[in-house]
Amino acid sequence: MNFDFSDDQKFLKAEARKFLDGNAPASKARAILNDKDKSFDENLWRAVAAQGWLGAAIPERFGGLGLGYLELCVIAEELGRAIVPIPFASTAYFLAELIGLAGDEDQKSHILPKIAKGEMIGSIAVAEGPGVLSPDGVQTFVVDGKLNGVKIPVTDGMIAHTAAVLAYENGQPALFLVDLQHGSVDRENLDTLDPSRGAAVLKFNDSPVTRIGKLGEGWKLIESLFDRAAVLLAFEQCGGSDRCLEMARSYALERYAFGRPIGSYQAIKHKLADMYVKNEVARSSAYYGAWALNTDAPELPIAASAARIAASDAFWFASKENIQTHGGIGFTWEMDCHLYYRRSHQLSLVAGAPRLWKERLVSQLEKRASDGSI
Amino acid sequence: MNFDFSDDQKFLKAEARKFLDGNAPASKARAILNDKDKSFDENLWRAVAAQGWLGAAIPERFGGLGLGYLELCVIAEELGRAIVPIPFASTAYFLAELIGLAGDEDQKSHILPKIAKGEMIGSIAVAEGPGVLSPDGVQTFVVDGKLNGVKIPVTDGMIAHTAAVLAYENGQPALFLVDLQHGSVDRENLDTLDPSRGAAVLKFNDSPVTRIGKLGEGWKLIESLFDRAAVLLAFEQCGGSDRCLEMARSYALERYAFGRPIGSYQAIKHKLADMYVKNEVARSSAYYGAWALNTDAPELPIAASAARIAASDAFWFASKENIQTHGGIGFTWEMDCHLYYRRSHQLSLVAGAPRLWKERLVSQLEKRASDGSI
Amino acid sequence: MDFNDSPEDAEYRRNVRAWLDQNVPKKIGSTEHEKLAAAKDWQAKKAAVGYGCITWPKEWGGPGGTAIQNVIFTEEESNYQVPPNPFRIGLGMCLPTVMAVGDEDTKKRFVGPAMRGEEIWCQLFSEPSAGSDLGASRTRAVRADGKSDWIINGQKVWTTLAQYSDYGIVICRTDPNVPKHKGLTMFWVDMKDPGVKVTPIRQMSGGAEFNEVFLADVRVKDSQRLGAVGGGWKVSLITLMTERLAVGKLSGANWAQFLDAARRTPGIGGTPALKDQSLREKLADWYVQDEAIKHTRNRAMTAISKGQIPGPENSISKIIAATKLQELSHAAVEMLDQYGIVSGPYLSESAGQFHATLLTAPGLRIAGGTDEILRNILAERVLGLPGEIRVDKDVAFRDVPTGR
Amino acid sequence: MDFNDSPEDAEYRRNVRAWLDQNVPKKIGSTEHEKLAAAKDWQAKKAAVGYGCITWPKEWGGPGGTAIQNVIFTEEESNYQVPPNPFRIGLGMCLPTVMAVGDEDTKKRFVGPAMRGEEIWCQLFSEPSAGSDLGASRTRAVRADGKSDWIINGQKVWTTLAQYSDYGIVICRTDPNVPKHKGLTMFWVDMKDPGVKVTPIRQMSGGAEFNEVFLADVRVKDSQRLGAVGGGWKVSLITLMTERLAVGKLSGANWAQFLDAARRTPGIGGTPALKDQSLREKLADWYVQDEAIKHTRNRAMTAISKGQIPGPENSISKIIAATKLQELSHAAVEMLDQYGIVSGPYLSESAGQFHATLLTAPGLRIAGGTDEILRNILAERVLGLPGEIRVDKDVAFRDVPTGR
Repeated sequence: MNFDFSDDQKFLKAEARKFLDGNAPASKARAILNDKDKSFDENLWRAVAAQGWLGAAIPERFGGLGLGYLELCVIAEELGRAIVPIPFASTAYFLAELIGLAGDEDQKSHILPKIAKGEMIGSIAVAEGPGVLSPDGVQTFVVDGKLNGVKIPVTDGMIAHTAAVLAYENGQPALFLVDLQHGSVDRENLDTLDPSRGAAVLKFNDSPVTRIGKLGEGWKLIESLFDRAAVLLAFEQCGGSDRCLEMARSYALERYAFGRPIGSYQAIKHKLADMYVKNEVARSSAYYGAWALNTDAPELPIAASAARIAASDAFWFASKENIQTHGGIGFTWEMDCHLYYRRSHQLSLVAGAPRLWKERLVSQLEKRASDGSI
Repeated sequence: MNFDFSDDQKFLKAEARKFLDGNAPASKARAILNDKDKSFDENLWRAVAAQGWLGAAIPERFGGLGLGYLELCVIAEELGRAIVPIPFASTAYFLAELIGLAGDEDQKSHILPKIAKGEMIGSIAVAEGPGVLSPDGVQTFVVDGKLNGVKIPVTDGMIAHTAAVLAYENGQPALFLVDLQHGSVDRENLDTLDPSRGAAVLKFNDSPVTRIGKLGEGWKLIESLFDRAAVLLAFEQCGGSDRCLEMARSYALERYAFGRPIGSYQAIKHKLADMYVKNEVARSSAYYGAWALNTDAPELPIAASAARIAASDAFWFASKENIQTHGGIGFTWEMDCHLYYRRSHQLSLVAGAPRLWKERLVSQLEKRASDGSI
Repeated sequence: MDFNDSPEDAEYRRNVRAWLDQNVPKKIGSTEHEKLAAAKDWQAKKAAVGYGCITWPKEWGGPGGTAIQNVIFTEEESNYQVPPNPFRIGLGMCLPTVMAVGDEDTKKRFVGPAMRGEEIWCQLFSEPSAGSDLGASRTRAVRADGKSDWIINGQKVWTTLAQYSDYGIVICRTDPNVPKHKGLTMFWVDMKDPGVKVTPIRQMSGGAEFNEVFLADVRVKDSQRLGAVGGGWKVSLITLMTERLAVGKLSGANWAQFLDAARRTPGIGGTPALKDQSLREKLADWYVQDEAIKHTRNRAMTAISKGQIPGPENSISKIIAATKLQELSHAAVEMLDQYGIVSGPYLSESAGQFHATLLTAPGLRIAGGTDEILRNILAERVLGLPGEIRVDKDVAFRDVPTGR
Repeated sequence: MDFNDSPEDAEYRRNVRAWLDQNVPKKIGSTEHEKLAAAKDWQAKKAAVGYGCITWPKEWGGPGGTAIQNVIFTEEESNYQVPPNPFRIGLGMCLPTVMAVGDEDTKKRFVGPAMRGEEIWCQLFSEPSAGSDLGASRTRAVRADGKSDWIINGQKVWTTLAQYSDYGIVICRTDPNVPKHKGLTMFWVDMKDPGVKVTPIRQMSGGAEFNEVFLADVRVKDSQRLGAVGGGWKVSLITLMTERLAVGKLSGANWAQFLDAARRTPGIGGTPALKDQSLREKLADWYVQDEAIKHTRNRAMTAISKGQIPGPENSISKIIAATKLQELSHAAVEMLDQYGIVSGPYLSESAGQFHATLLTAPGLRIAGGTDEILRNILAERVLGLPGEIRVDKDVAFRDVPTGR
């Protein structure tokens, strides 16, 4: 029994932190927030790509480092801690994972090396407006290899080279690859709650596509893909919420009221203890998700759901109570607190809201209960 | 604008408290709890009846005091504070209210004077087992004036003289009066979570009945009746949760840890502040319910729902955190804390669980939203 | 228990309504300048007929009305589109303080113009290192050499309306060698003094309703002192006490907007989100809280109308409302699912309100007393639990430990 | 990251399993007396082959096994019906303390018999006015006139297993004239001494797992002292430290039982309650919490197996689990609607468990460290936030303010 990362993985994590401490302070996210015209930090993106992290879980024969998912998880945690303003998740957790999961040899050898080198930014286009997308709600169609429809919002849609799009062909759902630089694709920038992570409306007008995976298996594929992404996102969320606790703790020790540190008052002590408990719940759940992802265990859907639920809850709590701990200065634009508050929403929504994952989890538990396997 | 009780009503409340402080200490409820053979305190019941409180809202021509609902509300609050082990609610809030609401002249003149004098204990028999009773679930039928079926649980069913029973006649729901002393009625004692308030299983075998109100209006009548009872029960709950706060406060001032009162630690201060806030939310909601009940306002269903939701939440919170504030001694049998913890469940379940009332409230709000009246 | 007006109050309401119908300004203007001018005109008009400061005594030019009359006027006025109100801090807090401790000349000079909307006031209390702990104010006032004048230096923060204000009341440390509460003194300052610099504070929501105010060698006469030297703490308690009288309502998205949005948003399984029992239960809770705040205020008004002083109602309401606004807006954004990240013009008006509330709610839990301070107030003042152990009470202010 | 046993651990597990198959007792008995005898036999049998105290060093008759081997044995043993375990306090806390501070004679006399299940121990720490605040113990030990013996008088409370115990370790005040933590001394006492009286405490649930222990003129030799005179506080920290090693799991109704009950209980509108999205969300939360506790324990075991000392995992788990048990059982009872008031034989087995949990959960939030104390521990020991301001540290114990 060994429920921990290896020393090599911990070393990679420490190196990643060192690199990001130097190259990705919160001011990078703030700069994107302040600049209406930018939705990511291109220099940081290149620097991160140069570390090879995008290819951490991509096999060596496709130009990756071929390390594995546990390595990608520790990197994700550090990226989340630094709330990097780059399209890492869209590219590595979504597009690369999708290709690895269901792409054919041709798609793999075409796309994965580019991703590993940082030459291709990916994105995933599923949503078509407010609320939960149901099979009946999809209004994006492929006929004769041409895609028509509107996807909104598409995270990183303004800067991505390639999108994977959920659409119907012959009345059956599937995922399709689209070159977003093709003239048939209209992109419009969307303002976002977390402006350090941009998004777009994508309009497809007879855009040429190629299918990934089998026709009819689009929903199943999205679910498998989202399970995998959920684990990786959970590590980003853990990194973010741990950072919030650190910020709150430092401030509580430095800030005095009535002649003593505010961290000496139980209202603050217990608030931070609650943060710590939630963060540990998130961490333990994420670890189990990492194990399931790495071993391709049948427990993955349940483990991924639990990881996502716990991590979303922890980051929301930590980001809002971090502001509260800071008092007046906490809700000013100049402090970093709100960057994390915004990012906590970005991460908890980008792969579907936690309440959908609770539903997914309980459906699975119900199934297991009917099987008598609990 | 006058959103308060009158001086007369406050005087009545003060008198009720004085009476109950002398005649109904918590030891009365404890004695019933400790005595398997008793499910109410008969002496206390007679003493309360002698005060005339059972008839507070019964018109004078039927032997009541004819005071009104605001007076009954202040009495209810004091009864709840003293967690009296008597069938006051079943008799005054349910049976008397039902007769007043839908009884014919004959029923009124037969039953109300007996209730006002304390000669008749009433009960209401709706539930037929675990979970929410739906129209399809009712398995109690009246044919040719004879009732057959089983009701479980019926609060005060062992000691009541008369029950109002929800049953179907000719495929239509209605409420029926049954003499529980009739030989055709089998009663079996039920153990309860709050043994200071007893209950029974009632089995009806061709038991003779008379109908209250119109055939087909049973559900509507139950809803109106429960709205009225909900307001009165909310006052009992307010009384109980205020008492829990008082107990917690006294203990927090008297009990020392690490050389100072535990009430000087923010963990306890803020817990008690939260209790206070919830209790005030419950009180304000109950007052509005009292106004709606007293003026027979169309807002009653909404006001009653809000009162019941707020009061149930407050009493549950206050009763559990009162135990927590007491620490080790709080969960011993000898302390009164658990009497309130038990009673909080009895009161929040006896007229249907709070989650049903939330549903009822939102249905009403939806209706008003469709009407454009919000 | 009765929600109707008494006959006298009903008549008052009729008069108010008739007057408003006749007198509400047709034009408010669009620029900040125009709006300010319209606000001043409106206040002057109200003051002329006794609606300016309804509860103020006749002695000071008020009509000496009741708290209920004030509520009635506010209720009726809220049915009209009227100019913004930049006088609330001055009339609600600063001038009552001036009336309580100012000398006759000061009162004569300032009360009338403020009531008539001719001069705007702000309150210079909070500082970067004195937020919840107002008694730790560090802004210094020292005697000018050999004169009775004072020179003020320091920085204030979270000052509402400072950019429009003509005058402000400012709490200063005049003696750092005595315990903190004993070395404070209150003054009024001219906000147009060249030593006063006002800078807006940008909040996380993007808005900037508050200001930093820098005071550099601001010279004031000793006659600008409000209360005794070293008596500033007591004076500030008067100011803060009057704050409790103000009927505050936090603004933000409400349950009705949530219900409306839930009806139109697809939920789990494609049916409207409003079918979701979890959201329905939350809606019920929010409705109950909103109504309870309203009824709690009605109970307070009843008490005030019977001559009682206001209790902790505002603290209760603020604790409930601020948290509720944060939870409601968070749930609403989550209800939009992936679309919840979208901001700006692609959002419906209601979704836009949820986003705005999500970003203002953190401030609401802090400004005007944090959740934690308010719980302490309820625990100590209402429940009578012991105060915090104070390490800063009996030492000279200069020796009190400080962080940043 | 790997959930499988190492080859060595896998072999250990095989051996354990084979041994258990052969040796688990066929009969446990039904009376308390029979069960106790069966428990003693079982412990003796385990001790004889090195499964009695797996991690104890060879020096003291243990096999010197690893923490993981201990977990493996516990896991495997839990698959069998074995006698109850009245040794956990003695072997988990008392004897480790004896081994740490006792003299050679004491260790030789007691360690072996305890390990072999021949003698049962309890821990006499808490007192009516010293619960969370163990350092405030008032049970007095004074020197017998002119002798080196001690006479103990006082009352202990919340003593688990006292009624079965042969010996106990007791913390006493030997000097009330020095600050509280400096005047305590630890002893062992013979629980069969005529001055020791054990009375069960009835809990709100009806159960009585704890006792009050009255000590009246209990005479002990100075050789029964554990550690220095005045060193009792330090010794108690050793005892409590070993407690943190114990793998504790709070018992009560769980999410799977809730799911099962929700499937069979009519909900709003007559469909099964399990269709209710609000209950589904709660179920998801409870499942996540339960699993997180399990995984947190696995992380701790991994750390221990790498030679690290256990961290705050038990505090985290207890805070989550106790609150969850209370909320889950409350929700389950509410799900039954009016039927939720029913107790006793009319309840299904699962509903009975919910009721039982509802009545034991309040105690779980208190016993073994209240929610509030555990949060303080996490805040201070893990996060390094300041300790509470102590008014009782530098004064003589007799002068520390007390309430009831």
